[in-house]
Formats: sequence, structure tokens, C-alpha cells
Amino acid sequence: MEYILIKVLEAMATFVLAFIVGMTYGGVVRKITGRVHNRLGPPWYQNFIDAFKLFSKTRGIHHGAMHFLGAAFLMVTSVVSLMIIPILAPGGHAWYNSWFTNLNFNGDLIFLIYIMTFGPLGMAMGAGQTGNPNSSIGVTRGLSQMVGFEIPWVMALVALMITYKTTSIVDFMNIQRETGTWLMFANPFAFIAAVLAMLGMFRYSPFDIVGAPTELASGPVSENGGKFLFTMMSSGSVFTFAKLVLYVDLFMGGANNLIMLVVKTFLLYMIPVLYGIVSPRYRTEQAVRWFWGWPTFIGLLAILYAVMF
Amino acid sequence: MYNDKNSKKIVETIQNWARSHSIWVLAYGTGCGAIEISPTMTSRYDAERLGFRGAATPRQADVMLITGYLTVKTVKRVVRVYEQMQSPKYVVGFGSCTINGGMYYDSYNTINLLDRYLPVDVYINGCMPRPEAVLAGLSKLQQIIREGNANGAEKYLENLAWYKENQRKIAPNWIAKAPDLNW
Amino acid sequence: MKEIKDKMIAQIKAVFPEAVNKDYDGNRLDLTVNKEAVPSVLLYLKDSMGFRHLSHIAYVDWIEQGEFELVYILWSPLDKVKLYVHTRINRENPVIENIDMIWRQANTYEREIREMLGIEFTGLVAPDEFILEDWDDIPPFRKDFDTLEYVNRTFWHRPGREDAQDVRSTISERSGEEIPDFAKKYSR
Amino acid sequence: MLTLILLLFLGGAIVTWLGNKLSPVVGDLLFLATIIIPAGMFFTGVTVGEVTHLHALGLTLTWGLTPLSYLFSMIVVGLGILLAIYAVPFMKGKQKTGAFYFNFTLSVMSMLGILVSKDWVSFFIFWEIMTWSSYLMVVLNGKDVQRVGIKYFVFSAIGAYAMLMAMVIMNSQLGSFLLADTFNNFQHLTTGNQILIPILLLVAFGVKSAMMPLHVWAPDAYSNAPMAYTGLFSGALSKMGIYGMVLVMVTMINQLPEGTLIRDIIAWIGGFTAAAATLWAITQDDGKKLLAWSSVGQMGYIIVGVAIGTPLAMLAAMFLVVVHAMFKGSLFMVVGAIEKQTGTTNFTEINGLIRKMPWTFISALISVIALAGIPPLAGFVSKWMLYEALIQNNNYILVILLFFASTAGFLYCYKFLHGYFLGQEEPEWAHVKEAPVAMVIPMVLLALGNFVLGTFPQLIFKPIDAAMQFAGYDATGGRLWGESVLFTEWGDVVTLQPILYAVLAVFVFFALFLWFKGTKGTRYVSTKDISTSGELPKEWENLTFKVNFMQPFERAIEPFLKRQIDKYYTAFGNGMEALFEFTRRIHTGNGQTYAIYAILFLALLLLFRVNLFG
Repeated sequence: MEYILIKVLEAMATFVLAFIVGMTYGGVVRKITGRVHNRLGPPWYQNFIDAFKLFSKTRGIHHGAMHFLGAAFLMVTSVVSLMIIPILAPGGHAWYNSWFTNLNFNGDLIFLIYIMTFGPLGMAMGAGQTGNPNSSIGVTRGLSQMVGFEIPWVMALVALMITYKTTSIVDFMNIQRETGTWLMFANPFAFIAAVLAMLGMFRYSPFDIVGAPTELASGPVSENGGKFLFTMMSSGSVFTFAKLVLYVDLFMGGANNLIMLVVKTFLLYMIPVLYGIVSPRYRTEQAVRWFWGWPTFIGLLAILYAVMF
Repeated sequence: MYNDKNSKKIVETIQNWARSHSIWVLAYGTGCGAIEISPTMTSRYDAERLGFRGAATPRQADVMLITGYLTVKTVKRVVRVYEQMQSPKYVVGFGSCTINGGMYYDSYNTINLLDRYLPVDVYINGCMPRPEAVLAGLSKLQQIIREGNANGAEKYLENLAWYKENQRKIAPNWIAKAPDLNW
Repeated sequence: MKEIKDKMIAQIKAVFPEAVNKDYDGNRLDLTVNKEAVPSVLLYLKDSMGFRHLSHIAYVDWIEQGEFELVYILWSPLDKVKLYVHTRINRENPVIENIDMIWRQANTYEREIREMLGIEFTGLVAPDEFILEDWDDIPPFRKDFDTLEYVNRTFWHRPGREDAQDVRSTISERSGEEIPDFAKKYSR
Repeated sequence: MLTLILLLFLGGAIVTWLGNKLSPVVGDLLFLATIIIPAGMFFTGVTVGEVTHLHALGLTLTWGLTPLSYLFSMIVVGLGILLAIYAVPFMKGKQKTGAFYFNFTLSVMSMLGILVSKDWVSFFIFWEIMTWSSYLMVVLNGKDVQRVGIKYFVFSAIGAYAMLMAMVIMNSQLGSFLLADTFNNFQHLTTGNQILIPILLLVAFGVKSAMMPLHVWAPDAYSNAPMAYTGLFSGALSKMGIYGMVLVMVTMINQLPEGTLIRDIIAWIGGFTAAAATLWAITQDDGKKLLAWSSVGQMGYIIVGVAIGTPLAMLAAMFLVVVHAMFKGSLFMVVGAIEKQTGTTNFTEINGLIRKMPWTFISALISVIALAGIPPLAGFVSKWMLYEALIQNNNYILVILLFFASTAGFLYCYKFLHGYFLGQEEPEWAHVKEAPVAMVIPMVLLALGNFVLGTFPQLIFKPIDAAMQFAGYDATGGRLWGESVLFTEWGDVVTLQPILYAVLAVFVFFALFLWFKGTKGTRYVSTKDISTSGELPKEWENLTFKVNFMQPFERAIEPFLKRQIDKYYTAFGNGMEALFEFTRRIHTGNGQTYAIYAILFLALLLLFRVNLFG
């Protein structure tokens, strides 16, 4: 009982960490976008204010049970994938290191690929029940795009798996610690393919076809306000952080302490963000085909590299 | 403890502060004032530094900017959109058309007084107001929210019969068909 | 251009002797016909004379003469001639044949005219209100419709706005113009 | 005992048919009794390893139950019972109930017969009974018989003749019809026959399990049969092909030097089946067709697993055989319930049934999540094992193909749920009620089964392990799976229980959070009341996004969609028809197209054999 209680507390600590970092990143991204646009931009804590404001909305609507559960489904994905992904490297010896090993040994990469789709599907259900055509259009776009970027992403992961004969993320981190080489240097093609897939995964321009504010009125979330939007926003922040940590774990050797974690994830996060600021938006089929073009080719190279070396 | 009057007041103060610094704007841009919103939001005047941000749908929005004249047809949609927004919610009237009809004061199909149909929190004068004036108006709105006086939504609910009567005067059949208020 | 227009006039006159034509400079040509003849004239113009495009249907309220005027503006893409077909309708009983089987887009103009001027187009299929919703007064583009009176009745004026009144007499005094009689009759 | 059970089925089928002529109620009761009593006897009275000999017409038929066939017969019998309960309310008020009951019972009987057959003669007889009963089901409603029925018939005939060929060759060379003899003495065959026989058998089984070039009949046949039967059709009947394929794989192909190559080819065919069928499923606008294509796709996964044949892959395939029967059975039941209640199954016609048919929606939701392979439901277990097996077996490109297929599968999963249950509620469907209890309970039970198996797969792994040990594999318990734990030889682990609890905890916490925190001041508003530019949708307006639902994706895969294998067959068929027209001029005789197709195929095979191996 005590063990479970401690586990739950640790999980909550992880969640709070991810929430804070993810929200801050969101604000910083808005700030950076503003600076690139040659304006001041909002303060870095703007996302917290937004979230709090959404949380303290006094009235709202819902369209039925599935509309409720959509947000909960989304949260499941974020939290469970956060639990599975090791936040800190097993070799790090910071005093809080053991706090963040929640379910690290209970799932592996293939599990992660699948649990990451649980939320979008549930969210899609919620969006569908609202009856708003924009929501459904956004969902089909999102799912199509997912089929697009999943291929280079899986190719990168398979390349890693066949080189190191494991699918466990912890093992990958251990391998990087023991060899002293980050996997992004050990198999650069896999890293490039994964980063290209990441552009789609984070849904910044040119791949922001799901939200598409001007055409789809923010897509799947268009019927959500107040607490629903708050839940989705927090879930999105946590999920963003989880995905970044996954990339850091796989390709950049993980992080030994929180500062390194923040630095690495932030640097990685800047790739889709900066690419997005200066890009217009693709059409859906263009986006899908883009992912099946060069990124897939590089993914094939990664597998070839892994097989040959 | 939460029900204690003082703590409630403190919580409310914090909430109002957050509300005033995070205003998601739904621009109802049918009038000529819509052109003033672009410079207000983009690099030159950068309203985002004050916490303003565009909202895509009424469900997410906090404030509705009514940028210019409203015809009988559009006022119906405006009322509909307003009712779909989730409270606390605010209305900002742009330009003299919303205040007194402006140059369309004797047109058979533009309304003259917006505040007979919707509770307006802030009016911005001008034909059209420049972005500076818009920013000044929005700052005023922030100030009102911080003081806790921006209670248009409650006002609308309290005086619903009066508002509905005014709306029915220009759109008798439409009001009968519209569903209830939804918040 | 002149020859083309003359040839056209001759052709039209041959088929519709009662049509009155009026020539302008450039490529403009005017034609006045009876309201009964409008569909046949337009059909002939479209089918036999290359006026394939209907640009617009303009409408005028000649209140002093008790008539409405409709102007069908046609365009011949081959001859580069624009043709104005005028017709007058009695104001008391404003009914005319609709022509949206000749040009589909006429439907839109006719719906507008029906609402704004109150001219009935026989056989016009238009499911619901087009521009005006819930309108219960006389059509607003008739000259005997008093806008300000309607506004005073329907909307409100903000207190303190004293300039919300008719300024036409002031303006005409300032410029030294006489107000015509018909305008006096229908102004306040 | 086995004879008795099969005879009970057969007798029951006839009695039901006759009883249904007396009165529908008697027919219903007799039907349920016919299914449930022998099924109960099967569960209680039959022991694995029991062998019966039957002497008839100078032949000795040998029947008995192996662990492998026990696994499959559990699916047949279990699904049979649930679908029988479901079928009674489903068929109420419909035409040809007696024929339906007859064919249903006969199908169950013949499938059990196939599974207990220990010699090729009875195997073939039951195979033909199964084909015939399912064929009659496909053409039961009399719609599209020309197109659908003939297609199914031709392909079944191809399969049957291929099997007959293989049987005859084996008997002439080995002098025995017994399965065990043919498998054990496989090495005594000539080299040519050693390659020919497995290929013939694989064609026969591939037809039933809808393998890629032979799948054309499946989508039409699945969607044309009554929905109460399609669950059995897709869930159990197509698994007979897998059963045969497993037999061929583990006995014959393993003994061949070229075995690896054949395995690889079959695996790739399975992979293409999965991917292509998934893409086709996405383009369907009819729920029946969508599920039918999806069934073809899932069979592709199973074929990949069987063809790879490592313990892990086999485990995954067998597990998918079981859970596919469960979730696809449940989904076809859902479609049947919707068809029963609304009279149509087209996505573009139905909207927003979620509030009208909540239990149907819940079973559809759970089954669809299982189908998509999302943890913590049962589909994930087999997907995980299959991917691990493929990666460990160095099938890198194939694993990516399958990943693609399963990701693209989300699209049709969502399309299915959105098509029926989500979107705006229409006044047209306001009268729709939840399906009768007898229809809801089977589908909810199957859906819940997915939920349980997703976390406690050992319940099914135990019989699978027994079956695999019979097929010559080492015991996998504790090596590849444990109590709700999955392992691989690489040391990768997925522990399912903590994950289930984590998922449930987070889900319940946030659902409650939103419920309590979110409902304060929150009201329900109808789906007509949506934020689309302030415009109020009119009564007759339906804004749900349905038509061209996956158009962007369809555009992206346009080059693929142009290449439709049906077209090649049609071209081939047209060419053949011209040939037949020509032949008919020489031989006067009625040109039953399918018969000549089949004869021609036979002739081709003989020709092939004579030229190459003669």
C-alpha cells in the first residue's frame, strides 16, 4: 500500500514537472515567435495565465458523454507515455533521480508507439460527438498526417532496434552511457529521419493542418472551451514534453539531471518551432506525401546503415 | 476555508487578474473596423504582449470585438455567437457605428445602438478607431476586468427579457427558432 | 463599331418593329421595349444576336410617372457591344415575366428586385428571403419608403445626437439649389 | 461422442428447418437448442486426443481432436453460440429464416468437422459443406448474386480443386488419406510433388483466409451475407484457412529445403494483404464493406505471423486468431444491430446514434480500440508480439509495412465509429432505439472479452501453448509470456497489469475531474448547437462531415487506388469468357461460366505439372 502511495506521489511529481516545463516551453515558443516577427511577444508565463483563466471559466457546454471522455482519453496518453518514458538517465546520480522511474520498465518502444495513438483516437471520438464538421475534418487530417510521419519515425526506431537488439528505452540509454556515443552520431540517418518525423509530430507549420486556425477554426478542439480546453492544453503540454524526452532519451543519451534535461529538450524543441515559424501550411495530401518522400528514404538509409554496420 | 469570504475574494482577485491578462479575442469582422485589427495584433502594435490572442471559435473566446456597423442580419449572428461564448465574456464595440449608428444612422437595415441588444463593456470611439485607440480601449477593458466590473454576462442574464424583447423587435421569427442560451 | 451597331438595330427592328432604340457613343446601345415583349426580345438577342451574357438587371423607381423601370444589361462577347434593354412597369400592378430560364443568374437579381422594389416576377422560384429577413414594411427601395421614420420606429437614437435629422434642406439652402417638388413631397 | 455431436448438428439443422415451417417460434427454439446442446456437449464431453473411426462406402474416416484443432473449435463453438443467440432477434421478421438457421447450423457443424478430421477425405467433405453453406448464406438475400455469389463460388471452386489435386497426388504417391501419414511421409514424395502439394494446399487455404491475390471474393461476400452470420464468416470460417495453413506450414514446409523462401513469400503476401486491404477499407462508405476489408487486412497479419513461424510470431498469430474472432464478431454484430434498427448501413445516411444506442456504441468502441491494437486491449498483445517477432527475425521492411497498415488502420477505425455513432443527431433517426437485449449481450460480452484478454492474455496463451506444442514448438510459457507479462528473447518486457491500472487510474481521475469540475455551470447542448460562424443550422440541415470523409488521404494514396486487382481479374474473366464463347461454338453445351473456369484451372494445373515435373 505504502509502495503504491509512493509510486502515485512520484507519478504526480513527474506530471507536475512535465506540466510546468511543457507550459513554460509553450510560452517561450510564443515569445520566440514574437521576436521572430519583430515584436515583443507575450511573457514566458503567458500559457500559465491562459490555463488558469480557462480553468476559472464559470460556465460551459458539453455535447454528451463522449465529448467529456475525449479529454480524459487524451490525458491518458500523455500521462501514461510520460510514465513509460524514462525522464532521467539511469546512470545519473541526482538525489531525485529515482523519483522519475515510474513505469519505465513496464513498457517498450512498440508499446509507446501504440499508446501514443490512444489519446488522439479518443480525442477524435470527443471531437466527433460535438457534431461540428470542422472537428471531424481536423481529425481526419490529423490521422492522415499520423500515417504520414509514422513511417519515417518507425523506420528510425527499427534501425535502432536492429542495431542494438532491444526495444527497451532504458536499454538504449544504458547503451549510450556505456559506449559514450549518442545514438544520433551512431546512426545519423535514423536521427535525421526521426527529426523529420518530429516536424509532423509536433504539428507546427508547415504541418499544422489539424488545427489550421483560418480554415478549420482550430479543428478538433473547436467546440471545447473552459475546463475542457484547460485539460487539453495541459495534456498537450505534458505530451510535448514527453515526446521531447523520448527523443532525448533515444538519440541524445538521456539527461543526468534536470538542467541537462531542460537544455537538451529545449534545443531539440527549437527544430520544429523555428522551422515552423517561417513556413506556410501544406495541404494534407502534400504533407502525407512529403513524409513518404525524403524522410522515408532517409529512414531506409538508416535501416540499411543499421544492417550493414 | 474556500468558502470563507476573504479567501473567496482573494481567489476572485487572482482569477480576475488572470482573466485580464489572458484575453482571447473573437473578432466579428464584418464592418470596416476589421482592417484595424490586423495592425493591432501584428508587429506594429503587438497586442499579444498584453495577453491578447486570437480565438478560433466562440467556445474558446473571452471577448468579442464588434468591428463596425451591424445590419439586422448580422446582429442575429452576433447574438448567437455571443450566447455561444462561455462566461465570463466581454463585448467591445468598435467605432461610432456601434455607438450611435454613425453614418448609417438612418439606414433601414443597420442597428444604431448595440447596447440594446448585447451588454457592451467598452466602446471605442472613432470612425474608424486607429490601433492606438483600439489598444487604449482594450487596456480599459483589462482595467474593468481587474476591478471586477466587467460583468456583462451576468447583466445579460439578469436582463434577459429586456434584451430578448429588443432582439425580437428586429428579428421576430428568428428568435423563436433559436435554441436556448447556451453558455 | 458604328456599322455593327447599325446592322444590329436593323436586325432588331426587323423582328421587333415596336422597339425604340437610342444610340450612344462607343459600344453602347439602348433599346426600349414593352414589358410583354421582354422575354421574347431577350431570348432573340441571346440566341440569334450573340448577347450571351446578362451582366445585371438595374432598377429605377420613377415615382412621379408611376412606373418602375427595369434595365437588362447584356453583353455580346463577340461583337463587344453592350446592350441596355429598358422596360417600364406600372407601379400599381408591378408584374413581369421572369427570365431566369434564359439566364440562370437572373434569378439572383430578380429575387433582389422582388424584395427591394416589390416587383413580382411570374414563375420566379425563390425558396426564402434573400436579403431582407422578417421584413414587414413596404419594400425599402421604393421612393415613398421613409427610412428615417422607419429607423425611428424600429431602432433607437442615442440621446444627445441632435444631428439625427433630415439635413437635405440645409444642404440645398447652403448650395443655393432648389429642392424639386417630388423631393419635397417625399422628404420630411 | 464427436460423431454424436456432428450428427446432432446435422439432424438439428434439418429439424430446425422443418420446425421453422411449422412456426417461427418453434424454429427459433429448435435453432438455439441445436446450437447450444451439441456445443455444451462439446465443451463437457470431448477430450483432446480422442479418436473415432467411421467406416462408410469402403472408406475409413478418422475423427479426433488435437490441441490445435481444440483451440480453433473453441472459437467456432463459442462464436457460434453467441451469434446464435444474436441471430434469433436479428432474423425476426425477416425472410428465409429457416434457410438461415439451416445454413448457420451446417456451417458450425462443417467447421467442427474440418477441425476433427484426421483424414483428407472427411476434411474435404466438410470443407465442401462449409463452402456450400456459406455460399448459400452469401446469396441468401438474393442481392447481387450474379456478381458476389459467382465470385465467391469461383474462388472457392479454385481452392477446392487445388485441394482435391493435392489429395489425389498424396494418395496416389503415399497410399493413405490420413493427415498424419501424409505429413510424416512427406519426405517420400518426389521433389516436384514436395513443392507442388504445399502450394496447392496453400492456394486452397489462402482462398478461405482471403490471401492477397485470392481475396477478391471476401469483401463482397462478407458484406452480402446476413450480419448475424458474417461474424462467424469472418471470425471463424476464414480461420479454417489459417488452421490449414498452420498444418501445412509446420508439417510440410518445415521439411522443405526451400521452406524459408516459401515462408518469406507468404509473409510478404500477408503483409501486402494487410496494407492493401487497410487502404481499401479506408475508402469504403459502407460499414459492412469497411469491416469486410478490415477482416481481410487482419487475416494478412495472421498470415504474416503463421508464415514467419518463430514461436513468438506463431503465438502472436494464434492470439490474433482468437481476438480477431472476438472483436470482429462484436463489430459485425454492431453493424447488424444498426442495420436492424435503422435499415441501412451506409455511413452517409446515419448519424449520431451514440445517445440512442449506447451499449452498441460501447461495444463498438472497445472492439475498435482492440482492432486498432491500442493498449490496454487485446489487439495490442498480438501486434506487439508480431512486431517483436518480425524485428527479431530480421524482417525489417515487412515490419514497416505492417506498422503502416496498422497506423492507417486508425483511419478506418475512426471512420467506422464516426460514421455510425458520432456527428449531428438527426430528426430522421430520432425514433431509433437500442437493439434488443439478446443482441446487445453477445456483443458486449465479446467486447469485454477483448478488455480482459488485453491484460490477462495468459487465459488464451495456455491453450495456444498446448496447440503449439502439438505442432512441434517448445513450450513458450514463462519464456515468451507470463501472468499478464509479455517477454521476448531479447529481454524486452511489457507488463500489462500496471499499465492497465495506470490507464484506468488516469482515465477515471480526469473523467471525474471533468465531470465534477467541468459540469459546474455546464449544460448539455444538442449537436445542432455548434459554433459555426453564428449560423443556426436549419432543421433539415445536417452539417456532419461524411461524404468524402478520407479524401485528403485518398488523394495521397491515389496512385495505389488506381491499381485495383479486381480489374485484372475482370479483364482476365472477360478474356476467358471470349475463349468460352469460342469453345461453346465447338462444343454445344450450357456454358456455366464458373464450371468452365474451374475446369480450365484444373486443366492448367495438369498442364503445368506435366510440363515441369512430368
